[in-house]
Amino acid sequence: MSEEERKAETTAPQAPSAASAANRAAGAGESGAKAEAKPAAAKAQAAKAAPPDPRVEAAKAVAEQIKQVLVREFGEAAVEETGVAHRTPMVRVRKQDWPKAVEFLRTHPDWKLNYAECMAGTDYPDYIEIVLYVQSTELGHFVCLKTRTDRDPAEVPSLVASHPGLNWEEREIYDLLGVRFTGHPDLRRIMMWEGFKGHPLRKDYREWD
Amino acid sequence: MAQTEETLERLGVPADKLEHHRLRLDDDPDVRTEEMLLNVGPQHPSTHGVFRLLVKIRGETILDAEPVIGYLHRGTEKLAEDLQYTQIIPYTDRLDYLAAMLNNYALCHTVEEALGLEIPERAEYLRVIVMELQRIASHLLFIGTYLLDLGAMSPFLYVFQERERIVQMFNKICGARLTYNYMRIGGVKWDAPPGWLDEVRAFVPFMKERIKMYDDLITGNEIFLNRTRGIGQYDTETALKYGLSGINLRCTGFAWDLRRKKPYSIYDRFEFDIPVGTRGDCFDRYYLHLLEMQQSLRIVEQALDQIPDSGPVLGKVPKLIRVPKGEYYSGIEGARGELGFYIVSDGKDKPYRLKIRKPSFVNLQLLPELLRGQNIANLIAILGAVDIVLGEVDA
Amino acid sequence: MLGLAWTPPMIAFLVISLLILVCAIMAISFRKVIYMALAIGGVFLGCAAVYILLGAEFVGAAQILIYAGAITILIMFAIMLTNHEAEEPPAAWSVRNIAAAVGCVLLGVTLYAVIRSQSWPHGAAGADVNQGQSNPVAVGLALFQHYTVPFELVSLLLIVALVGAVILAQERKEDE
Amino acid sequence: MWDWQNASPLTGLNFVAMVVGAVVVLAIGLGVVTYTIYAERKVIGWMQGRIGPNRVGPFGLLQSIADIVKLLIKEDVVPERADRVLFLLAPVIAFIPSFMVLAVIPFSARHPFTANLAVGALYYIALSAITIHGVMLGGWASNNKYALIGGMRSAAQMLSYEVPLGLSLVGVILMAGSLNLNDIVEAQARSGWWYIVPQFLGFCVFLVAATAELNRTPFDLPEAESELVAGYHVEYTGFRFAFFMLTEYLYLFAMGGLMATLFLGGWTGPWLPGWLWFAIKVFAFIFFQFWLRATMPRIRVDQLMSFSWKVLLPLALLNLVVTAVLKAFLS
Repeated sequence: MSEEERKAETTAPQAPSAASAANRAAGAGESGAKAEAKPAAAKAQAAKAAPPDPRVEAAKAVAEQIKQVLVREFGEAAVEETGVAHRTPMVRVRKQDWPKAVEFLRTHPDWKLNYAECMAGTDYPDYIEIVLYVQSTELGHFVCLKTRTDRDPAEVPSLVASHPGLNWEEREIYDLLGVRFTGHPDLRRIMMWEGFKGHPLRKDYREWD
Repeated sequence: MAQTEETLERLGVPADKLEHHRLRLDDDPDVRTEEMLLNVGPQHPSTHGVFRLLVKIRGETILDAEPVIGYLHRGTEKLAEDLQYTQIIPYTDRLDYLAAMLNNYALCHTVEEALGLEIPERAEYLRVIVMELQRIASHLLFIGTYLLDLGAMSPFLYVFQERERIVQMFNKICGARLTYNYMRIGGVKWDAPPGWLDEVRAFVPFMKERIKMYDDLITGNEIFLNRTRGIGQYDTETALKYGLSGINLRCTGFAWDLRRKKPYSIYDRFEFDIPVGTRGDCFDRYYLHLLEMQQSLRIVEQALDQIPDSGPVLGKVPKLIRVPKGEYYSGIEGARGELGFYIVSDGKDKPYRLKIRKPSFVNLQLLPELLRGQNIANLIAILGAVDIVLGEVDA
Repeated sequence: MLGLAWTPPMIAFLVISLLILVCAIMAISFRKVIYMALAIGGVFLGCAAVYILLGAEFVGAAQILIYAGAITILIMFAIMLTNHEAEEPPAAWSVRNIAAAVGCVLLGVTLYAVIRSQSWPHGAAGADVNQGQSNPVAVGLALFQHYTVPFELVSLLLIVALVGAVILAQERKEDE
Repeated sequence: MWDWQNASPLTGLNFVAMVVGAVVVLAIGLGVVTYTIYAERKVIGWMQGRIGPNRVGPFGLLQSIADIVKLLIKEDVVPERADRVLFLLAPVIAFIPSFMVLAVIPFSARHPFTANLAVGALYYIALSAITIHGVMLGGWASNNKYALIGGMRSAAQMLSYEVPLGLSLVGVILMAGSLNLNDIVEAQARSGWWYIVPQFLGFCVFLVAATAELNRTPFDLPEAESELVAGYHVEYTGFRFAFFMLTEYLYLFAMGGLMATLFLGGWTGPWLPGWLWFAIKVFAFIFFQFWLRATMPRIRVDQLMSFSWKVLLPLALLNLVVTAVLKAFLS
């Protein structure tokens, strides 16, 4: 990645990224994407209204493709939202279909999202969101999958069956955010001690209650 | 060490709280087993920190194991929610305290990605140099402690000699020996002092010599081979399922290095190889550390040749960093695997949510699988080779 | 006094004998198995001391090596590796115990009578039973010159026992 | 000078002389142990590129003494759930034989404090087996799992290695025709070569088995600090702990003496006085042990056992057979 490109992009949230998997997925050559990114970013500086970043657009397209695949398998209601998380294709799946969808994408020959990189939970005012960044080591896709649950009771089906490596991540989310993962083989607190009250990463957690 | 349950009983912990542990002894009164629960840790010389491993053993064979963590939990993620982005950097130093530079960078990198910042050329090179030196220092310590775990005392003291040189160089560049707080969003805090780069240049051949020495001293040792060959073996599929990263993944022969697979910073300008193992056993994991140090030296050498002589080291960064609303994740190749930061921003100067993808934490999960059916002496060999840093596991 | 010659060896013998008896009584009266094993070790050591006192230091050293060392360790191993009640039930007077006690007393009386009725070779002090050779040499010569065939037979028997033990252990391992 | 060695040991003056001799040997033993520990720390420090003790006294010479004083004035802690009697007894059981074996080591040609025992070599092997009881009971009585495993390992290891150790001696005994350590030294002097040359195989077996018997690297499993924290003496403090350490280092010294006696011609050697030759040979052994400790990782417990039974024992037997056959043909 050359230096001039960096100079071209300073404000818009579209820093020169690593070879985004999304680009490859969309078939857009990396260099091509960059070449387009330059004038795009330059314009972005001139006029505040940022024209669409091609990489973001590509990611959106990928998200749409995933949605197609999932809808074909699980029905229209399974996918609640598609979009983009920064420059990563994002698909939000209905809670009930969450493990099935993840497992489906893990084995799907076109996607093979076999490597769970990061799982996180975030407490929003009205819901808790579980985010899973998955990578296909073979095909290079990098996708952000999401699901949502109510805050109370917070309950999401567990992914441990398809990704055993998420065992502790789910325990951590249970511990710190209070999301109960149904079907988890060993759902106990992991960071806090047994008998600890509350879930500290919730926004409404107060220590001295 | 009395049995856990007994201890808890004696301390007056009610019986229903004993649910705390998954492992329990077969308390069928008719079956007289020789099973016992052994607490390895939380204070144990080979757990590399405050880490407890509850193992169920029969004789010296491990039937099952349960890692118990959280003794070092400081709630970094929660703390970060009340800190401005620059203020978070010192906290990252304390995650994997053996590779603080890499942690610094991982956070800065994610924020820079989010902001789309321009990083000055010289800063990028300085970052790469300190990161690779840090990787060497961290790998050195792995080799030392691993050999110490296996009962060889000297390598542990040898590695500190080289590490000391690296730490001294870090001290010169940022004034700290362990928690550097060197990187800033948009560059690095200080330029290299005069003569510093020459010092690094002089270090490279010295380090190459020493790597050769370790290779001679350790790699061919019959006892060492006997204790690590074929121990703690797993295949690529298992590694991917468990989300392992770094050397724990590469030892299975799977060339997955984020510096190549998702190049960040200026790693695409350097020539280096991704050493991979062949069997996925403890020996491979040890040996990859040696090989990776060589590759890191190669990168340092190239960076020293390419680095511009002068220039700014901190880009144009607003005083108050506000990350645009959105979600950002980026991972880098840390010393122990993929070190990622996931940031949810609501457009303020503090993250709404910060999640750290901690390589040690993820890598440690495979441990019970590896330990089942092993001899208790292999426990240490396997645990040591997973290469955890408890500051990171517990965050 | 008491018809004994109060020479130092005799005093030593009496002290050692007393120790052996005390250890033996402790061995059967302790409630904890591990203490019993330790007391038996004491008995073995005492016997070794008696051998040495009699000038048979080779037998004494062998006694320490094999009985006080190896056998006692094996007993302790067996005790530590197996589950057992830490406390044995207290002894009670039952018909069986009384019968055993009577039997023991009778056995003691018989042994005493037999020993006393024998006429023991009363070698003068310093009698050269070894024909001028040191103890181990004499033992070796006796074993290989006069008792070659019995010695070899015993060796064979022991090897058969060893092989048998190995086979038994092997079979049990396969069962598991 | 009375010939007290051949006199009856239980007459008045000789008894006093024996007590005095024992005290002197104990003092020598303690002195040697003190400075063996100091030397170990210095030598390993040097091998590892650091300084070693240098604060207490000139060159840190008083370091070990300071450590001993510290250990002696420490509180004697007995764990609450330990078997009190055995816990207190175990260091004693371990220590006494380690001191007793020194009785037969011939320190020099004129050996006023060495028992001229006809079964010296056997005596050594027999008594060192008693120490295992102390180690094992100490581990068991601590009521600590690490200590128990350490004690068990220790006992298993010492028992297994006693067999090849004993067999490796037999070759030497066959050549010398005596179990008496003094006779063995003299036989070497007469034959004109140290037994390390004709008994080289036996020497190798002895060296490995002795290292294992001493629980030193790479066979230091009983006290593997990275696995068992410190093995059988993990619960011991103060002077009871010191007793275990003392036992270990006394055996190191005694084993060095045994090796020097059996394989390196004991006190014999040109020019220098006998005791100095003996000291040099013993220290060579001790230095070798330090060297091993600075170099080797630890062997695994199952490998340790199979090594004893499958490698050392056959080698020792081979050595025995070859020696016997050669002796039969040559004489």
